[in-house]
Amino acid sequence: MSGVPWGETKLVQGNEAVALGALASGIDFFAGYPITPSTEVAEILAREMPLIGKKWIQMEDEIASISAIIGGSLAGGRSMTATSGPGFSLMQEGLGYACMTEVPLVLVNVMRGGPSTGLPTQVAQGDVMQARWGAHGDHPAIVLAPSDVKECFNLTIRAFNLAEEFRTPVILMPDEVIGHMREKLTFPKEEEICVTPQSSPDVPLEWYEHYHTSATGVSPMAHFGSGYRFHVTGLTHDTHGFPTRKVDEVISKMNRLKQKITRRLDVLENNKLHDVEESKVVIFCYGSVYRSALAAQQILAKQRKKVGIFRPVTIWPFPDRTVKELLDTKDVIIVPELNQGQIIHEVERLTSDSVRVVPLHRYDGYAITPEQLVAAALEVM
Amino acid sequence: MSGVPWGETKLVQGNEAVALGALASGIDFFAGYPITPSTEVAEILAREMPLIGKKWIQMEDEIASISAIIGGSLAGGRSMTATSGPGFSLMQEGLGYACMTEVPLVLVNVMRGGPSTGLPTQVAQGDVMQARWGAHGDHPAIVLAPSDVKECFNLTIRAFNLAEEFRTPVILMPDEVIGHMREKLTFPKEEEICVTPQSSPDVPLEWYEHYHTSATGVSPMAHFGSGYRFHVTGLTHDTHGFPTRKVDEVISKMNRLKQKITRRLDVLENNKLHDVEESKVVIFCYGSVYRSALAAQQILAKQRKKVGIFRPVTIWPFPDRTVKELLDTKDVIIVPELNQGQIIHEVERLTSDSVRVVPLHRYDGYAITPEQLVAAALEVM
Amino acid sequence: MSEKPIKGQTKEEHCETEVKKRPAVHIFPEWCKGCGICVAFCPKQVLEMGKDQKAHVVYPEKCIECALCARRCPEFAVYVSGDSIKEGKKKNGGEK
Amino acid sequence: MSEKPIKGQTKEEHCETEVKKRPAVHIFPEWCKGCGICVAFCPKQVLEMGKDQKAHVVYPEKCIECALCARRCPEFAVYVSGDSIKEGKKKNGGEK
Amino acid sequence: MPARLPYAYKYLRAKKKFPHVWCPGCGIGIVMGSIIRAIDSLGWDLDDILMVSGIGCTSRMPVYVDFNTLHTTHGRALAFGTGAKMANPNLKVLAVMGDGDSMAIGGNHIIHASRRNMDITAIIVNNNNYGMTGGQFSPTTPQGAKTSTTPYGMIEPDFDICELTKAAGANYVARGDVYHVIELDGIVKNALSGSGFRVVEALAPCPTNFGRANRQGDAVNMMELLRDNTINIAQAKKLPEEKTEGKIVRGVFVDRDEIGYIERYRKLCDRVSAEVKK
Amino acid sequence: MPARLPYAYKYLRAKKKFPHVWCPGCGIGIVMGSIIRAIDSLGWDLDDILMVSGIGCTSRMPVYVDFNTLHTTHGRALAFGTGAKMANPNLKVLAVMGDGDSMAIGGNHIIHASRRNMDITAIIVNNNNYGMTGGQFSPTTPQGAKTSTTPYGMIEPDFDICELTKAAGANYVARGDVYHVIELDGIVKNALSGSGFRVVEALAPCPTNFGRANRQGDAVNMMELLRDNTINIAQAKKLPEEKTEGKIVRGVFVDRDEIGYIERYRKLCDRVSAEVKK
Amino acid sequence: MKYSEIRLAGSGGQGLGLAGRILSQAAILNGSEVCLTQSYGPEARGGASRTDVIISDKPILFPNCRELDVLLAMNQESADKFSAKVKETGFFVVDSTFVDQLPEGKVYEYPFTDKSIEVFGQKIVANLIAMGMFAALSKFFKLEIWTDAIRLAVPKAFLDLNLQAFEMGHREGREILHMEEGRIPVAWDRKQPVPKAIRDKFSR
Amino acid sequence: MKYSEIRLAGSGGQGLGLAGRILSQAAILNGSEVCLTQSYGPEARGGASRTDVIISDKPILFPNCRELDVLLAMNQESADKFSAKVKETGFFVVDSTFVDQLPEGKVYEYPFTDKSIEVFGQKIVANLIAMGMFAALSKFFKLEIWTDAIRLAVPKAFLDLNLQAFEMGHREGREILHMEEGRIPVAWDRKQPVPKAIRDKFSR
Ligand SMILES: Cc1ncc(C[n+]2csc(CCOP(=O)(O)OP(=O)(O)O)c2C)c(N)n1
Ligand SMILES: Cc1ncc(C[n+]2csc(CCOP(=O)(O)OP(=O)(O)O)c2C)c(N)n1
Ligand code: SF4
Ligand code: SF4
Ligand code: SF4
Ligand code: SF4
Ligand code: SF4
Ligand code: SF4
Ligand SMILES: [Mg+2]
Ligand SMILES: [Mg+2]
Repeated sequence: MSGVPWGETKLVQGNEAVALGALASGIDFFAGYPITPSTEVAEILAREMPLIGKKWIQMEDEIASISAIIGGSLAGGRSMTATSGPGFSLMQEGLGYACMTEVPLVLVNVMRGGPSTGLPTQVAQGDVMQARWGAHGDHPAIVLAPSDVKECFNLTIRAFNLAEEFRTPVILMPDEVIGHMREKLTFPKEEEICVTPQSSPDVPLEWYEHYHTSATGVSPMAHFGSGYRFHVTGLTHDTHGFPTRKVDEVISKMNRLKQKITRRLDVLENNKLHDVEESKVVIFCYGSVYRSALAAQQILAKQRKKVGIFRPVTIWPFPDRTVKELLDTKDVIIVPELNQGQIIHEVERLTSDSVRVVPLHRYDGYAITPEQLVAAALEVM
Repeated sequence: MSGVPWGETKLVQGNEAVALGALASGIDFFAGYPITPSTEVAEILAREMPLIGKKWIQMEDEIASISAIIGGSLAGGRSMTATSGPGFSLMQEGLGYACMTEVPLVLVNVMRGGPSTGLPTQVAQGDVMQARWGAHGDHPAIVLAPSDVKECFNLTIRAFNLAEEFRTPVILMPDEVIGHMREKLTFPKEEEICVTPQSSPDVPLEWYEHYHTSATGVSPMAHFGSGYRFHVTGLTHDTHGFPTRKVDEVISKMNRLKQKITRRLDVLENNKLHDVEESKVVIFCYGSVYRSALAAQQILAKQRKKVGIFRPVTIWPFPDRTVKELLDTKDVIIVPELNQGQIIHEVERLTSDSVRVVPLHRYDGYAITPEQLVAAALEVM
Repeated sequence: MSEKPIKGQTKEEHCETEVKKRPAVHIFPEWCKGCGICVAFCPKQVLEMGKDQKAHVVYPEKCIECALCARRCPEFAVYVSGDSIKEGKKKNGGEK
Repeated sequence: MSEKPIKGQTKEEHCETEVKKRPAVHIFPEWCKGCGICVAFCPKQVLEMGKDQKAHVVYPEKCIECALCARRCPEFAVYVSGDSIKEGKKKNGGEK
Repeated sequence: MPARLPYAYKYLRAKKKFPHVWCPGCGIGIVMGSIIRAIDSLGWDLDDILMVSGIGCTSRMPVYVDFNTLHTTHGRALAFGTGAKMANPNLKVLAVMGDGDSMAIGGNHIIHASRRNMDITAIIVNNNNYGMTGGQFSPTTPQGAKTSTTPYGMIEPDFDICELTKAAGANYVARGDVYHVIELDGIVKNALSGSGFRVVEALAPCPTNFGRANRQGDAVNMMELLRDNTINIAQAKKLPEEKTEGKIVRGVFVDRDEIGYIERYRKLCDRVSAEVKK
Repeated sequence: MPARLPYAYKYLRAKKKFPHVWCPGCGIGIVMGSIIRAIDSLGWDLDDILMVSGIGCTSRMPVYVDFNTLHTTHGRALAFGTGAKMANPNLKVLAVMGDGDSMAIGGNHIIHASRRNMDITAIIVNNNNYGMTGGQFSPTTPQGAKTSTTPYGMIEPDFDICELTKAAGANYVARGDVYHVIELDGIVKNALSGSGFRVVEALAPCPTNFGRANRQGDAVNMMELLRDNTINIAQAKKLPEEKTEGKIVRGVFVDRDEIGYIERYRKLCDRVSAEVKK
Repeated sequence: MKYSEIRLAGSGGQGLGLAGRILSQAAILNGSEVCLTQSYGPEARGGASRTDVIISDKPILFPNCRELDVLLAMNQESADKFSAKVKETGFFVVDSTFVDQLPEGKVYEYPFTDKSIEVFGQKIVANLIAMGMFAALSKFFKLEIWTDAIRLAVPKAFLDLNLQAFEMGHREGREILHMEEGRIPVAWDRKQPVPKAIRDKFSR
Repeated sequence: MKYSEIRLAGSGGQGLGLAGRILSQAAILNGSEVCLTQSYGPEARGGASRTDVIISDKPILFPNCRELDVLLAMNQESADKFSAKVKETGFFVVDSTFVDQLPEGKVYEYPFTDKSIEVFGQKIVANLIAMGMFAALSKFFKLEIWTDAIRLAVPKAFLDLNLQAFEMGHREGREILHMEEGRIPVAWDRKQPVPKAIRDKFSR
């Protein structure tokens, strides 16, 4: 019924896995605008969603797309959009609005070569800092970067769950290699999947505060049409959602917006570590580069050389404390990225001068090869 | 003739000084869309430009505005737009295009309270990281932050000059306090102003390469209609401007884009330092906060306490080397910002663990007062 | 002022006015911003601007309950009793 | 093939064809992508698709230089000598 | 103060949010009244109504009405509304926008909502300028008019909102004004009770900016201008041309009964899911 | 190979950029031919022409023509073109866009360029889908048509590009197609030689995506469809309705002579600078 | 000139922006530094209006007012809202047309708006009458500086009217000063009730 | 199954995407890991088409092909462009309908397209004929796995046709193998010219 081939083993494309992950999460509403290399996400959902009565629409542009899914989410639909570079730039205002108004949604940005139109069909990881800082003003960011097709499926589900749990947009950022590749994927059984249900308040109608201050910073959210009538605005607002300029209310809103993320890093953090403790040289990487790092590790192991791998799955919020704890004692950290240097700034920020942080940047539209990483590692060993 | 009251002393608003600075720079074309708190820039130019036959237009939105000035610049007009938060977000795709295609232009973003619609009439410095990373893909950024009305005038001229010299967009970012305040301003005499002329190639028509590789990374640029016919695209391109996916051409383009900035930091860097060398505690600040820091320094001096002030005028590219050289030996660096912590990440990145980097964030729509800074300084002394 | 049927008013309407003595139109001063619209366009000159920059009901007896004042008040500061406003009935002196 | 004036052709046009022996229409094979448009819509069946998936001039003598083939070729791979194409003259067999 | 508050207060967030933010004599409040009255006479349940807006003076309206209310980004009300309507088709979606909001930055969304015939009622308060940002010109500012960005008079031709949305495919298109408020009440009610995309252009004074810049006097004077310079379409047809020249025509310009997007989409789902079951 | 290359090659970046990127039988190349011929017959200097485009298959055109050429972001060709035209009014600005480019993401810019009557010729290659991204539906995809995002047939009504730009205020609006190429040549030439905002909608096949998805056969079959399913406006007027029903009408729909924006702006400058001098 | 903070507050349309610009212009003509800030935001929409001017001989660093030397309150709301911000040594000038509840402290009251209507037939120059009185009371600058500033800040068409209004205000201000310096202590202490006699005098 | 890289290259419309999916599906049925990547980009616009499949028993890390074990070249361009990428131990399968200049190395050639037209009256199943031959030559999987894979990957309406084409290719492939194993060394060394006899055999 859901369009997901539960329990089956199939050849699945990364983008397809994202679409199926969305279906597995019970997506109710998709709005998007085609753009390479994310298009398949929309196309597959266009085929599947009407079959099960779910809502799918192609909007007139990306701004309309993100606007529509915010509206859809507020009206009670689990909502998603998918785009790439230029579309992601266009969505920044809407994304910031969703952060500010605390609307759960999933935004998929399949990263292609930039800047600008760049290399539309080739790979890059050039939008990593944009995903954190692309909208004006301080705003929270949760960003996940899958490294294989299975993760495309699983992390899409996780993205929906986190969006719900944190009442905020979650950005899923496969790079083009991951979005376009096809791999064998054994789908879980339906009952193995854990989907966070949409929250809904149980207080009496008059008591409801759309931005109630709770311990976690997040409170159950009502939807339009549920009988809880509330106001939503991108203006700085009070706990009821009405515009305010009162200093204490403004500060309280802004603190909560930040702290609902920073206070629950434990939930959000998700790193894959390989031999980090026992290595003096560690490769810090994410997305498709992680695959090359694993391959390089194997090649080096054959030469009896040891490197560790630190891979954040959740790239934002950045795993500050773990990086500091685990990596500040290393000799060398190699940071390979498919860009001119983005996440490396965070690694530099968190490590002392005693740690050598070595960049390996590739930005010609092609993947970093295991051989490149081996060479880089051998050079610093 | 130019609308600039050369040599006169007047009460001038920050935004007005920006508009007059643009006129002083010989602005040919302005396209914009009204938004608080930047509107006066457009309004004043709407009044002045037709008087001297210069082109002014209000476009249908911010996307159209930045698009128009890119077109205008390529067609030979010195071009500018002005906006604030939400509009700045909408301009990111166009801004990235201008970076990629190396089009000189000036973008004024008068910063207001964010995120989203936020506090439209109040002050913030929340778009500082966005100015660096807001568009998808790696792209260069030159960003100047004035601290008074005079600087609004002078830095606008500098922005036009740098745009020309580096063939790239330059972003001028007064915060709302600076944009809206009025001060006494004595305008220079016309002959005192130094305006970088628009470049134009002198090679034979057939030799012209729109992206000729020169020592500085920047070469004279022809304009549409000049007889040099060339192609411009946001796709990754070769030295003639035609799309390419050849690895060496892609790398050469991307390197040049980055290095034309990083190799000439000497030209771009511009810091105001006060007692930095002799102080163990330094306030690192920019924009309107600099004024409060100066006031705080005076108050502390009366109490025989010494603090230094490090203020970057050019905030991007960040003055990495100078910060490392001058500040890595300090006890404490206080980083007051009208946001939840943005530039502070750079300071942290460049300083060792031995330096205490203390944030002071205010994000309720009001300025940081000298008293707040005094208190912060006393606490760490 | 004259208690006779006002010119153009039907008999019933006049009677209505006769019967209920309480004024049919009320101004809520806390919300009135003194724009003067209700005063200017009341077909019966029932209202006047006060020195306090608020509208006042001066000749309640002339009121025909057309509710145009209430409809045109941008501030929701005018209330005309009865249901006329709800039903959109145009009693008299309506719009030009 | 017949050298007589083709039906519907004017006398002059026939004469023109008579006079110059060189074929008036040329296909540039490096650019031809074999879409078949020129072949399908040539009013005089001058052209044919080759085994090489390119258009070929097979009956140049039938050509009336209407230049429709050149106009409709998406690849700029057809050239009809003379100025007819430039002037937009429609000689014969034009569009339906 | 009357003992019993007017019925309209049922629909307003009267206790906390009034008096509202608009300037004295601003026409937006009058349009809000029309909306309230139309909804009251339709007997709609407040819980079922979503009022969505963009940014601008007009777009502040959702604060004041006690429905589900959504104040979005500048120009995007219809896109947000489209999403909400699709996700929950039970919602009666009402988009309230300014002329700048809907026709400048939001121009693309309104033509596409018209084309799709998306089941939303768009109410555009046309005050001929950007009120909120201090009176810059908008795409509906008449030629020659002065605004803060046309100090020498507007040189661009203006949009006819009704013509454009009609050409784009809207189901219902009408124009009213706040002087002729009973007519406006009726137009709004008609629009709300239909399906597909419905557009109401409501002319309204902005005395603070447009009025002042064009020396049109105070709110009362501007209401008089609406009274004298507009004409109902039925009347206009009867009069000779010279009498109607230069007057803005009010009335209903389109009243189609095309099937709306939501219904089309429902039918699509029904059809394809039936096919799959077979 | 002929000794003498066709005159048209003068206008092409023939040596380096050909054969071009478009699929075999794609109609975009034919439209490019019409443009080249029109410009040739107008005798324009290549240096004076700016061809600006957005993103899409159509928007790749600027690579191939030897003018000043500007390939911008998706949907924004007219905004870039507006800026270029204002900064250098001597440029003859020609915007070449796809149906998605101009009517989906770029819809707002085209209605505003129409309203302003900005002195640009917009040439829209309407192939009824997003060719470049693999054949998704566009705002001009006919109802019922299959595309990669309407696997069960398009349910949204489509735009009539000509109706919309007419309502928005364009000076010249016409529709042609690549089968009726002589007519198209004429339309393009007319459009280029005018002032103000001019729109040419050129119907063209996308055999790779739209054709394949809708089983319309190859390029030749699609050309036949254009031949059989379109009708010239003059002919249409002569025929009884049943003969024209369902056919797309070609021809010139608007040919106004309103003063364009650039001229208006120049007059404004003259007026105000004269006033100041006084 | 010593560092001084002046706030001009009232409602939109009372011309306090112009008043602030005149004051700032005067400061410039006096050779002082000056910094003017204004209220923006929703309250500025036909509602409240606030113009702050800081004048000093040294460069002005922090641009916002914190302790007012003078508050000109043109309506009750501003008088109420900002009175706590006025320094012990500061003073108030209030438009008694609209202000009934006088703030505590050294208050000069005068029915600027009523007088504007009475003398000039329109309320539009209440601001200039107020500035005239402010000029006299504050003793910041010489009279010519003020009139020169007005000449620079006001459009020609309205110059005469504005100058007359200013002069009237200035005259009244000087009279008050005479009184203060002479018989009656006009500079009331905070907390002390306002002497009825003086009130009458001003509102004549 | 040992780690193998296979590239299927030709022009758009030759059905190499489907061929790649069949190959991958077969690998899955075989219990192997598989990773498929495709060419995108402007060259994919009606022009070149490339599908890469990596098959291995261990998880596949780096997803791109670097040293090909097999190159199926369905046109001259792909044969030329990618031949250098084929390992010393690898082999080529080429469609001699379009490929005249054979690459150097171990090459199996067969006129897939011509045969498709000849036998099935349409060129559309050249890909399946090629996959059949590939299946036989590569010995990657058992025949049933291949046919099951086709059943899973091909829409029902076209299944029979595709199976027939596949079987034909497989038959031809087996025949070649017999020849190789028997009399004539079909696995030519790189650099050595292609024996005419074999070419003829294949193109009968
Ligand atoms: C993206 C963006 N651009 C610009 C603005 C600034 N802005 C706010 S309201 C407005 C125009 C309001 O005009 P209109 O829509 O006519 O509404 P009105 O205030 O006249 O009711 C503008 C330009 C904004 N908030 N966001
Ligand atoms: C902002 C943005 N969104 C989406 C895309 C992806 N994209 C490229 S071309 C295109 C549509 C092309 O369709 P059309 O304009 O009709 O041109 P055609 O290819 O059919 O000629 C899209 C959606 C993009 N490049 N940029
Ligand atoms: S109800 Fe009608 S008559 Fe009565 S006060 Fe109001 S407008 Fe006047
Ligand atoms: S219309 Fe309303 S706000 Fe205006 S004067 Fe009358 S009651 Fe007051
Ligand atoms: S129309 Fe052009 S591309 Fe097509 S077959 Fe003829 S010559 Fe070749
Ligand atoms: S010029 Fe006309 S007749 Fe000659 S080949 Fe071309 S289409 Fe045929
Ligand atoms: S500025 Fe204009 S539109 Fe806005 S509230 Fe005031 S009068 Fe109304
Ligand atoms: S995809 Fe369609 S529009 Fe694009 S080049 Fe191919 S045929 Fe032309
Ligand atoms: Mg408006
Ligand atoms: Mg298209």
